[in-house]
Amino acid sequence: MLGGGILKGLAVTARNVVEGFVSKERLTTVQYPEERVPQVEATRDFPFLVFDGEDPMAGLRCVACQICEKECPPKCIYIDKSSDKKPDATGKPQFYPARFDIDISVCMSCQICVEVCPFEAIKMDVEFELSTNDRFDDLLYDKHKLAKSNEYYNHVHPTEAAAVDTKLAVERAKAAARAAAAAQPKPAAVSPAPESGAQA
Amino acid sequence: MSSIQLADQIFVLLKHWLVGRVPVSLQPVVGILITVIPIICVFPALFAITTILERKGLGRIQNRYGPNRTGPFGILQPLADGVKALTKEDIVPANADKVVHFFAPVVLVMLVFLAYAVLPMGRNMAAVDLDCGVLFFFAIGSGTEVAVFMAGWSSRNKYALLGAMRAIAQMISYEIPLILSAVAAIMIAGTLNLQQIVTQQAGYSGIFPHWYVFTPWGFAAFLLFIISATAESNRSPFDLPEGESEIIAGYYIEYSGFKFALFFLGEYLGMFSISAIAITLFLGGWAAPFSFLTWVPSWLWFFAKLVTMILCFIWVRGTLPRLRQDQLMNFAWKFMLPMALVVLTSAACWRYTEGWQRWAISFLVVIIPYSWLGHGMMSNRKLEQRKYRFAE
Amino acid sequence: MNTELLGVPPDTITRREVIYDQEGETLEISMGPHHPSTHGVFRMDVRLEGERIVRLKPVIGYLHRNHEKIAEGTTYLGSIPYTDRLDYFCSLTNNWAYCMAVEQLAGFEVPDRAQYLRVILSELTRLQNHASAVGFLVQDMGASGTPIMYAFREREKILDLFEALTGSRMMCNYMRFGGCRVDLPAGWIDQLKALMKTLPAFLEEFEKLLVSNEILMARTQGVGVLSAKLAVNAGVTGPMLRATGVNYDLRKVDGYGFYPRFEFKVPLGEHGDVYDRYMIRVLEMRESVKILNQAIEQLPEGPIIDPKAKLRGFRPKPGESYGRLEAPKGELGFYLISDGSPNPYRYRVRPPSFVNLTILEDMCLGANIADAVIILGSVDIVLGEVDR
Amino acid sequence: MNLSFLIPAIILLVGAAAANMLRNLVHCVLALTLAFAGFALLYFGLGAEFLGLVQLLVYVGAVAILIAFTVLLTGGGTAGEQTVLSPRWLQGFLLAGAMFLLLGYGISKSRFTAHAATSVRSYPVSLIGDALITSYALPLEMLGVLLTVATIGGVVLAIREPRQASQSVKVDQ
Repeated sequence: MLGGGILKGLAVTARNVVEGFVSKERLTTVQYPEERVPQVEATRDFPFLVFDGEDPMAGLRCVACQICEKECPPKCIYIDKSSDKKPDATGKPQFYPARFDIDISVCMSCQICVEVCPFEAIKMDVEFELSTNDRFDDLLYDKHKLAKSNEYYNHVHPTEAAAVDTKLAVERAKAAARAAAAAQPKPAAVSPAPESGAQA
Repeated sequence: MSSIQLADQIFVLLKHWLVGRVPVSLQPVVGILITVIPIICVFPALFAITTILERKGLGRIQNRYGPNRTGPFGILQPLADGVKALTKEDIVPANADKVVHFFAPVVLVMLVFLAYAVLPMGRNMAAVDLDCGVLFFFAIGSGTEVAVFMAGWSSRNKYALLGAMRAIAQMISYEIPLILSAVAAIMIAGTLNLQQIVTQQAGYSGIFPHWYVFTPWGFAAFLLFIISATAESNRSPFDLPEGESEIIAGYYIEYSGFKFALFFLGEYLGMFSISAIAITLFLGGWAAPFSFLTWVPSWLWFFAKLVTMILCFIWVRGTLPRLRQDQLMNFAWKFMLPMALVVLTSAACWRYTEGWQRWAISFLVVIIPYSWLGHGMMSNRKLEQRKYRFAE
Repeated sequence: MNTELLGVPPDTITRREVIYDQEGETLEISMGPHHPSTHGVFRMDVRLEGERIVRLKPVIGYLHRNHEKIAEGTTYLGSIPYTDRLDYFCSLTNNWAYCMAVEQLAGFEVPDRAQYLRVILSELTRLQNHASAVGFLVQDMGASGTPIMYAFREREKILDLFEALTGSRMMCNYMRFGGCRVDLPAGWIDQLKALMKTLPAFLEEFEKLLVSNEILMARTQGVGVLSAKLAVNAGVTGPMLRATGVNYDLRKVDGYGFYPRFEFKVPLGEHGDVYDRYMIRVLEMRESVKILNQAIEQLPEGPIIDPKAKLRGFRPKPGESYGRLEAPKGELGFYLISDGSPNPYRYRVRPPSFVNLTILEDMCLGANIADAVIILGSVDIVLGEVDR
Repeated sequence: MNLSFLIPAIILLVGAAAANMLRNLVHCVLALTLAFAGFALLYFGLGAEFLGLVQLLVYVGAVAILIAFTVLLTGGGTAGEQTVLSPRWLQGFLLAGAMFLLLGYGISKSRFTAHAATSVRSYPVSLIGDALITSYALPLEMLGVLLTVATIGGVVLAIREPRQASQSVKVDQ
């Protein structure tokens, strides 16, 4: 009979109104600034640079190999390689980024940079409240703003960071063993490597 | 006078008392002012409440909270909206007919307010106790079409013109079933005076009232009236004139700021007044729904019924998609009009029969044409739920 | 496409000749690009007689972003995030189609677990795309947002799953040539199982709300009729083609991925009108739930990416390939020519929305302006894919 | 001459004059609507509520809109400004003057005039209704038939062969 389907629809909406008051399943809204949904571990938005140890600039894992700069699909990473080498967290002398800028107004959060980085130096952040007053300068992040500690990385992506740490520890132990083996004949070159390796 | 009567008549007594305070020569003017000012305060306030109610209600229907940031639970939202509307830039298109463009919302709101003159909002509470109040209401209501035409034409916008055409065609078409279904009630009541129509329904059998909606013809007439009223006040599912997804905002697409707010106000006030007429004609006006509740002041009942009607409008709006222009017209002329005539016949049968027979006869007179027409409407266009075949 | 297989004579080209009315009696309006129901920045130049459409000219290109040319200058890996942004409702099927093309080029073997994951994700994508497409369609009819909010309520749950797995709700960037990027996090399958329990109830409710609604039937039945012949000739695919009654679903025809391992049916329409397109989507959602339930049961353990697959500095040998699959909106294809360099020599997308949109005028002529809106809605376009 | 006569009379006259003299046809229609409303107010002033309301319902609600649509559909709304005096203004004036004289003569000779001052009282609507379906039943029915015939005529005039919308698309192979 004409009107039956309409009544059925009205019943559905009425049910939704009533159940919205009792069931969280129906009324799924989260009142954002006061309430927040729990952080999902895999979430990503913009990249940051991981550093080991205390000093952000000294501990950067990035060696300015510029792979991410080349692979970045929207080309939003700008790296200037340093002309000199500085010891990294493991004490090995490495190049370091004299400039490492990411224009996050261009970045599309694809995490290709993370995948291609052979040094586990760049990772995805979860911080999303990034509004600023200046859409040019404030959205061009330099290496000081990008550098975040390994502890922070462990905090936001625990599972992934643990795997990375294990992998790095294994690699560093291997490197240390190789260095030690290589250092046997020439003990002069060894000095700081084992300690900082243990530190990391 | 008992306290119940005092509560019931408090506004009437207050008015008399206030009028009695002023010199005799000023009494007619003051009397008019005291009657008019509450109307133009209360109903816009109700409009403000309805906007928040509608947004909240739609939100709840859609599993959302609705506005809840301005003030506790968002109750100050209408205030914020009002301030926004007042402070917004008033944009008039360069090509618009400026005078007509300005007067369209003014005429609309003026006419809509005029219609409130005859509404009985409680026992002895009507601004004017007009002998042909129903007719007055419809006559004033038909004037709003002029305002809509003015708005649509003066904007010099194709969407506005389309919207105005739709609106006027729709309003003229649905006025006929609207008035015809009201005629059924008028015929039984035997008067065009709204106060008298209410008093005719204010009796009780046992605890149940004699409202017209509780008779077969009255129920059908009420439904027809409400459907037509929905169309007349351009509410969903008949909101084609402003059909947001098709012609964006229809005839008020080129209005902004306070003029837009006036249109909005006019639209809602129109909805209130037509709901009030529906209440008066079929739902016993200010009469209590049960005999043991007659101690509640009559004006409270009126507003309670009004708010209930508004909630129903919101509910329907939250559920139904919109009809198309030709379907709307078909529905008006091929279903609503014949049904209104059938209801008129049914009411006549009710008038001239007695006892259980009047129930049976008037019920059958309504239900048989309804099922026939309804079936015809569906099968005519082969509307059906389809069965689908599946490929492996 | 073998047209004889479809029971349609192999026609060549369809030409259209539209007789226009005299200019004086008609009203030309421009719907869009800033129109609430053109699903993005799409414009229809409509010529009306009264409210009847006598001419409709779709105007596209407002969202053109040079996708294909950019991809020709980007590495094979770097194009994957761009494919997310084609049809931003279904980033995972876009990923899959692109990866399928690259896998054909390079000859990678996708491990079993990755195949299952791809099927699961692609069916989830189909579910959320159809739910929101149907919701938008009813929204275009003016249902003040209720169906779309219900659809989005369920879609959010699927997007939550996407986020938990891929890190992003819409721009998933999950599949890689040779497999998938990361394995399932702990508890993901349980979450999916729980969702599969509640989803049928939602579909039921959605149908109750709308399917038997007289207004919806009146608005959609017999509106925007598309004949099977015209659909096949124009290259229309997906639910739109199946609504005309042509049994053509790449999941069955090509049997790509592990689809032949699953039991599901392909709903077919009869009239080819808006109601059929709407119902086909509703029914396909039920079939997707079926596939998902089977896939959850069968999901094997194992690696998720071909060990041969090399992402960085990937240079396939010269050649060409065409990877296609049944995206929620129709046949999505990626055509690649490699010249052995790290970038494709030619990169071409066959976007289903764009091809389905080409017959918009044929469906709209003679219809009411209000119908044009829902016919457009029933095509289910995403402008990111139309304009590329 | 009291206010309740003066105000409607001014509205009526201003509306009528504007309807004649405005240069945009749609403005003229709106002015005419105003004049119709003035008429209704005059009826109210005379105590003929029912007549006034019917005037509003029919003339303002329907006839004015009808004229407005006619103007729009025949392109009058966009035809640009018209001159105030038409080329045949003299004939118009003569015709109007003749009409005025005729009406004036008729009214002055009418026997109603003597009672006009005393007859200002409102009649209940039910009396009008009774009169309409008893003593004036036949004229009422005839009016109804006339309107029906007019409606059918209008439909016949307005109906067009439905243009073959679907055939305007030719699919060649």
